[in-house]
Amino acid sequence: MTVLIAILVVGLISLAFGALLGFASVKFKVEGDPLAEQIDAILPQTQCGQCGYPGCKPYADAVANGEAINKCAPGGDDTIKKIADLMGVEPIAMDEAHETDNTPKVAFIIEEDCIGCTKCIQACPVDAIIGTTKQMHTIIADECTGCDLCVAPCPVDCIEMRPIPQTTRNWQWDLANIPVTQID
Amino acid sequence: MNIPQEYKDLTWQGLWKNNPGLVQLLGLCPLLAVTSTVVNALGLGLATLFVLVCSNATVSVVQKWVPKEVRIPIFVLIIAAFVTCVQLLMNAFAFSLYESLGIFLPLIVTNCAIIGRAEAYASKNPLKQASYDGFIMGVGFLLVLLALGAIREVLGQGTLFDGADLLLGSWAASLRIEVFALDNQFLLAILPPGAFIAMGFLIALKNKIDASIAEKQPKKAEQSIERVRVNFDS
Amino acid sequence: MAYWIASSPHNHIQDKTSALMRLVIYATIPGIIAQWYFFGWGNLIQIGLATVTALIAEFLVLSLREKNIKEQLFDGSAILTAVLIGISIPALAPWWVSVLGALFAIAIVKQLYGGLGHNPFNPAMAAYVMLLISFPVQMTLWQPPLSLMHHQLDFVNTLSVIFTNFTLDGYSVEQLRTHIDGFTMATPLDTVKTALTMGKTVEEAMTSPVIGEYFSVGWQWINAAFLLGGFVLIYKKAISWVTPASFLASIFVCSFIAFMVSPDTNTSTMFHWFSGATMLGAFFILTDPVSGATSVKGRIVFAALAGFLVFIIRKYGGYPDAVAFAVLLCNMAAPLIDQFTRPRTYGHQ
Amino acid sequence: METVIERIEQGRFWQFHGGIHPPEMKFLTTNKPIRTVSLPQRLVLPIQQHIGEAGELIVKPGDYVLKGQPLTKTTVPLAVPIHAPTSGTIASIENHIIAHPSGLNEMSVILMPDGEDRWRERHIVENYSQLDKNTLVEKIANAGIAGMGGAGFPTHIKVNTKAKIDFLIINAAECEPYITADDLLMREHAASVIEGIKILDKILEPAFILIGIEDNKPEAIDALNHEIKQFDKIKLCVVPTKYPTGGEKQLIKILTGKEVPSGVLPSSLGIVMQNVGTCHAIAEAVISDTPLIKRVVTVTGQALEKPQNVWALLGTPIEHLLQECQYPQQQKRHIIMGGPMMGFSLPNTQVPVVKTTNCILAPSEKEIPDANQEIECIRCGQCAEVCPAQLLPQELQWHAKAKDSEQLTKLNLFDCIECGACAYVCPSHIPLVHYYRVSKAEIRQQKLLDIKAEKAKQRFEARKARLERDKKAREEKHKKAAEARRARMNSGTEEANKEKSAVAAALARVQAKKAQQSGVQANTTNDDKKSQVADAIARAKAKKAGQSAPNGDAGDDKKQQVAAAIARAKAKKLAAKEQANDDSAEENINAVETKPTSAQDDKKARVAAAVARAKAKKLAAQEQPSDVGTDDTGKSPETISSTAEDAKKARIAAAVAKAKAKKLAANTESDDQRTEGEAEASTKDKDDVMAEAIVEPPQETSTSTQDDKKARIAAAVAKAKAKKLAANTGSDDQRTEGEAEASTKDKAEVTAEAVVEPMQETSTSAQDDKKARIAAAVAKAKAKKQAANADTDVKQVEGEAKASTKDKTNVTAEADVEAAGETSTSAQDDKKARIAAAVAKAKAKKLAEKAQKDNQTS
Amino acid sequence: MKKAIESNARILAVFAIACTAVVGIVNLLTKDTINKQEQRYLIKTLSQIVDPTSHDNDMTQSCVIIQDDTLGSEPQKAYLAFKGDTPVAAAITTTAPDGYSGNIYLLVAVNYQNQVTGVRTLKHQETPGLGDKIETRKSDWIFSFNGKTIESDDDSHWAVKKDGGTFDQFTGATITPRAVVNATKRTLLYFSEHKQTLFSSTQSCQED
Repeated sequence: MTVLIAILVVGLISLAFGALLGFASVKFKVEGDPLAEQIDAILPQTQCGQCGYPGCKPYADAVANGEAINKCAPGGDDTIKKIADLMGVEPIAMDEAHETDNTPKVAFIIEEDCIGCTKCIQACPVDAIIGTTKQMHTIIADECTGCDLCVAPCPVDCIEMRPIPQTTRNWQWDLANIPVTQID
Repeated sequence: MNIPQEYKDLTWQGLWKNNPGLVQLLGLCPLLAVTSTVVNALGLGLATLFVLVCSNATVSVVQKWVPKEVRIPIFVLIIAAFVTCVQLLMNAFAFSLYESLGIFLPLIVTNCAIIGRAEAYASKNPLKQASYDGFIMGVGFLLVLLALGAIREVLGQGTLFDGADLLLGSWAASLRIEVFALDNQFLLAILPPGAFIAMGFLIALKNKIDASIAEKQPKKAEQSIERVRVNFDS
Repeated sequence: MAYWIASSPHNHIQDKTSALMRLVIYATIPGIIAQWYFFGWGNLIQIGLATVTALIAEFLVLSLREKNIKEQLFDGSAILTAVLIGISIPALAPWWVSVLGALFAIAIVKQLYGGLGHNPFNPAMAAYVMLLISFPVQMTLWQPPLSLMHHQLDFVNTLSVIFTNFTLDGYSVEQLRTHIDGFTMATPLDTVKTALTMGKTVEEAMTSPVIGEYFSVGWQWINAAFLLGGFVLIYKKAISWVTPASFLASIFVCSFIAFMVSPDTNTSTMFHWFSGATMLGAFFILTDPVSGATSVKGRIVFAALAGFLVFIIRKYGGYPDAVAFAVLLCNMAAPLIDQFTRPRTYGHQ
Repeated sequence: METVIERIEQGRFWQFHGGIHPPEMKFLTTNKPIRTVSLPQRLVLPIQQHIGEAGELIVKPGDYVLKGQPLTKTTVPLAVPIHAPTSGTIASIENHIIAHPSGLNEMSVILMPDGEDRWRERHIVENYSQLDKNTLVEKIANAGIAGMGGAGFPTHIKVNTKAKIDFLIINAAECEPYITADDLLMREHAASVIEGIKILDKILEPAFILIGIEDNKPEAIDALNHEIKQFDKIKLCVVPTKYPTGGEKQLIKILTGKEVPSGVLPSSLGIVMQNVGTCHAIAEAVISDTPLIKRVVTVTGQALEKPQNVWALLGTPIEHLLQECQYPQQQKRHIIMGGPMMGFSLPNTQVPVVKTTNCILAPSEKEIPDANQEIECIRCGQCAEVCPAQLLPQELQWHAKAKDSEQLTKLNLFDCIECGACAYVCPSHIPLVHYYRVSKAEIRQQKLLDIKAEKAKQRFEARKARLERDKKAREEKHKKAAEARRARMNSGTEEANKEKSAVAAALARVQAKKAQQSGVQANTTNDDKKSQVADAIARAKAKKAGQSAPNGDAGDDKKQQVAAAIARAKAKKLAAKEQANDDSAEENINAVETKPTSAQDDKKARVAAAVARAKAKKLAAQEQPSDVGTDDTGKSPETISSTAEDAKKARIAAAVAKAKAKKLAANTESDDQRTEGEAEASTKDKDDVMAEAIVEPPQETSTSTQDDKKARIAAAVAKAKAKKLAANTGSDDQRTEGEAEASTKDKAEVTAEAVVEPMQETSTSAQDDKKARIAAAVAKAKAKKQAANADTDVKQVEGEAKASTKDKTNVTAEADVEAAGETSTSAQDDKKARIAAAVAKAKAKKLAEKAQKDNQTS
Repeated sequence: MKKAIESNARILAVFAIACTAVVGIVNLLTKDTINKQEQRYLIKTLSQIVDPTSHDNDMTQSCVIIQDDTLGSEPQKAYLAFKGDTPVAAAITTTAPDGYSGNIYLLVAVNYQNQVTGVRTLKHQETPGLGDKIETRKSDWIFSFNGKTIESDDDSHWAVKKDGGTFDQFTGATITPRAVVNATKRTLLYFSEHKQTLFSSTQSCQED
């Protein structure tokens, strides 16, 4: 008898809670993926495609869905650490297939070599190259993310990635690397 | 012997790489509470192992009919049912064991290791693999419990398998090993703080071993990656 | 010719952390002398054992961690920890108690948390608590002051007790502690606590021989000696006066209120101040900068909380003294206290 | 406000939190008057010596300037001009190390004094009180005055505030140890300082003027007291000595009890602060029309034999001042610009004195010993006790080490004034301030990067949207076009039928290609188009055959061309192979030369040229440039450009010439004899080229831009290949030499051809352009492959390089041949060309693989 | 939405009912065995502290519920032993509320002459290694009660040695033995006062 009552009670309770869960699943359905947005905010937005995804947002989506977090070469270990913090996982080392050299660079067009083919313009993910067919192209250095996607398409190899020069304004107090004059 | 790779992987995962005790850190509550002696650890470990196998198998069987929204309550129901059955059966047929493990048994219901496996593995895999996963995870958990129990028992009381007769019958009384005679018990080892400290050392040891294994492994050959163009050629 | 590049400021006071540590060690000397006077050679031997163990442990862990051993081994912090452990444990405790304590303090409490400056708990007190809960028997075996003992202990006999549990004449610690009338003597705090649990009044409890004329034979003077050492530290600006003042004031307030409410079941403030490890805690333990709060306001709160806890635990807890527990609990609260007692930055509301 | 004055009159002041009492060490220099130093041999004037923007240069090297003459002009409000400190000649304008902790170089004017010290014309103002505010501000601005206390904020901005000013505070605290520059200035020029204050009074009209001075300068206090006797408005506030009383915020707190809110200028509280040095400079500027060209600098430290305050011209190298004060030559030099608390060490004594330089400190090693080893923080909290900004230095330090910029900002890192008090007292010797500086720089940088990332994201999104739109539009258009065509084809006209057949043909072609891939030969089709495919196959085979013996038996015109190309290619290959044997190489080259001249097809020639050039570059990469070559390079372009009529062509020719010159230069070695010989050879070549370049223009018929482009593309292709090869080649010297010679010759012809081609081209259709690009793409693709294959084993590499060169030559030749040979300009042709190219490519790959295999087996 | 609610509710209910049913069935199947086991255990314990030869009834059957504050706040059970109709002894459960970590549950057997025949710890959470010496498994300290009687409420012998009594405290732990001694003492006092009513009581503690 007690067993039957127990079964009945548990059955009814679960009926009620099942209904509640069903209701909640419809009512509070989360649209979109806020996690992906947060990851996207961490990524450096170079849109370089080195992660194997066409742009930072797609990679963010992929990470939110379980892709490895160590594929953002421009972001480097810093970005990995931040994503790991966000996702609550252990930070892992940069994927070996990705270059880890993430010194900030900016593209530079050697103008005398440029033939005006517009290939780099098509490659640039952030429209940081101006120029038109048969005209020499120029990089808007401020907009350039240093993704180096324009380097490969150039038929005349006139695009170089140049490290951003150090000035007193962006100097990072690296006392160890001051050029000290050795007199003798 | 031709064991499919899948089972090898599962074994490796359960026993070492993804050990529920040392890596997933699931079910710490019973793990730390009952491991004051090897025998206690063995008892709880076996009970957990049994429940884990049963619940994994059941969850795997019913996975098709379980909708996403109510999966957790259903898993909990299944596990709770198994635990209660185990408790009742133990009470009926292994009373002395029930006496010494009784209060820990209900803890298994809330042992996250079990619901964790149900959710992470059993609910997505076929019966055979799920059962095996439950078994091997249970064994992994049991081993950690035993290790912890052994450390604490030796440090705390200087013995091993003390009280084995309660669990295994009177013949087991002869299993008791007096490692060294202590005038005074080292209470810290027996008390829960000792469990935490010992657990910490176990985890550290595992990480150390992993690190040295990783060091020994030759570096993977550098592979180049295909860059994806952010182009929309079409 | 080489140019030397450094970041400003270029000049610097010539103080060093190790010098600070050494000063604190020196300041414990009056207290140690008092202990020696009342309890014999036991604590000196314990300090020696703990120091040797601490240095060995520090050396081993530092070399495992591949740290600069030369710099860090003798920075004084390990020795200070060992001295504090040696002072705290009962004079006649077996040798392995202080060895285990020092080992635990250095290897686990200090180095496993990252070494000097990173340990959230005071190593000496954490070790003391570990010993207390692991070996309650040994850790509560305080002998009565020498003047009350009817077996005199010289250095060799003390060594013998510590290493073999028996004097050369075959007396055990238990026998040494037994009063002529057959009562085992404990510390004054323990005595009073036992008396109170038996339903006696404080007045009655105070008749025990270990209490003596005022608060407690020996202990009052040991505390006074630590107080003296504390004043030296304050004078030398090695510690801030805020912490001990707040701690003692807090004990005063709690015990005074309790005493006012029920003088029969509560001991006086002076008893609280001058028995147990109160002064040692106030000037040498709570002022440990690593595990304490940092800002002035934070230190006041930190020490006041410790004082309150000492009173509560002494009154309601299972162990007679409470300084170690109070310190550990406050260590835990220190980051939180720091969080809420941040000073207002110049130019901010 | 009354209460403030009352308190001050009673001599009671407020206090700021913390502070320290480092040894003052001012006795080294306080007892000696300010000395004027001799004129240095040169002056280095960084064009920016203040916070803000640099002015615009208005002098150029070689100019003669008078003393006080401005060297830059201001175009934006935050710019401050600089002036010539003495008369002399501008030697150069170059990057020179500046007075900055980084030791980086920035644009500076180097002035060589003539020793005459001739002033420009000056307008002495007797009575400045008649001048209006704006004139005064303008005078200050033109005199180039920027805050002389250390920060260097442009003074004219500071005094030109709109806010109502209650207090003008004159900062005479000079709290840093060692420094006595302001002290001495006040003692010796108290009147001038007070004049400056009065000018400021006129501009700002404050309610009160407070002079904050520390009580360790009794003589200066006396001197000022003497001067201000009759001015009630000026209050001399003698405050207790404590570091950093001289900090702007700290002094404001001491004198007025007010705290400047974080991130706000004091003027919002009705307070303006000026340094005494600045006051003196203002007086000089307004009254005697003397711009800021010199300042008092304390040169001190126990390493010096004669520490003293000096009047130093701006731009004087520190070396000069140290010599004047007798700095002994010692092994280890520690020289600090500024005081010991906030100054920075100099990596070099060529650093010039600038407007903010108040002290040069050369301590002995005993005085300021090497920093102790940093040990772990024990949270003693002493740093927090001395922090004048009431920060928590130890917590900041942890977060700085952990690079937790969020926490750092939350703990108000940016309120840190970097006074160094915390690091001064730290018993663990942690360089706290350094950690903060690094963190501050990083956070600032990160903020910029964040902004940039946000912008990049927006631009990326915008671009994506645009491309999406374009794609849709294009699809729409295609759909419409397809519909239209279908309608047309179904209309049954003759044209429609033709179109249908064309489509059928295309399909057939595709099939043919497939068949070909599986090994089936399809050589007997009637279809015109299919025959072309067959041709391609035949050609491919011919090529294979050609590897054993050249053949010219194909009747087809096109095939002939192909054969020619093959022959050429082989010739080159041989040339490359038998580098040591000059004769044979020459022979081959001659053989090649004869054909292109008669062929109508220029493109082939171009390709050949490209190949040749490529090789040349490769070689170039191996060699070191020499002087002779460089000279040549310099000359040749000039000559050409002066003679050529057509600007564009001339440019091309010039480029070619330059390239060659460079190459040659690269080829030459230090061995003199050989260098000479080569130089001659190259000169000859160049002559040829020039001749051609000059001759051609008249013959030109087409001036379309396409031609230009094609040439460029060809060049690009060549370059690409060159790079590839460069990667493959080893460093064997002997071989290199031989190759160098051979390639030089090749180049000569080739470039000639390249230049000739564009002119002769008749087709101006866009298709050609495309084809060329395709060819280029093909070449590039292969280049990459080869590069990937390249091994470190030099020998194998050599073999491969040769093989691949062969293949490539063939292939590209074909691709180009086809394209060029085509007469029809219809779209179909274009397609065919592409298919052919694809076929060729496929084969090339096979060959390449084979070559590789061969190499490996061998 | 309605569909989601319905299906989820149905599925959850089905599982719940199934699981409960399984548990219920197991419960039914094991119920008797469990009872038997517990009974056997009880008898075993009782026989240790009350000489089985001294009585001829089934003690587990003659059980009464008693409620007294001196025995603890919850109702306690008393198992009575009779030889024929003569009351021989009683085993009373009692709670020592002042253990070191929580309640200590004891079973105290007293014969009709107010003499303790045995004490056993039923359940406790005392510190392992210190307070757990009240278990027979760890120490025979608990046997020191055997044969003890009490004279009056203020009998000074009924205390641990530290408090001046006759019972050993374990070294290092005073609280646990003190609690056990006091609880036993209270039970003894209760028994001596109430034994008449106790043995005449008919209130049974059998559930049905």
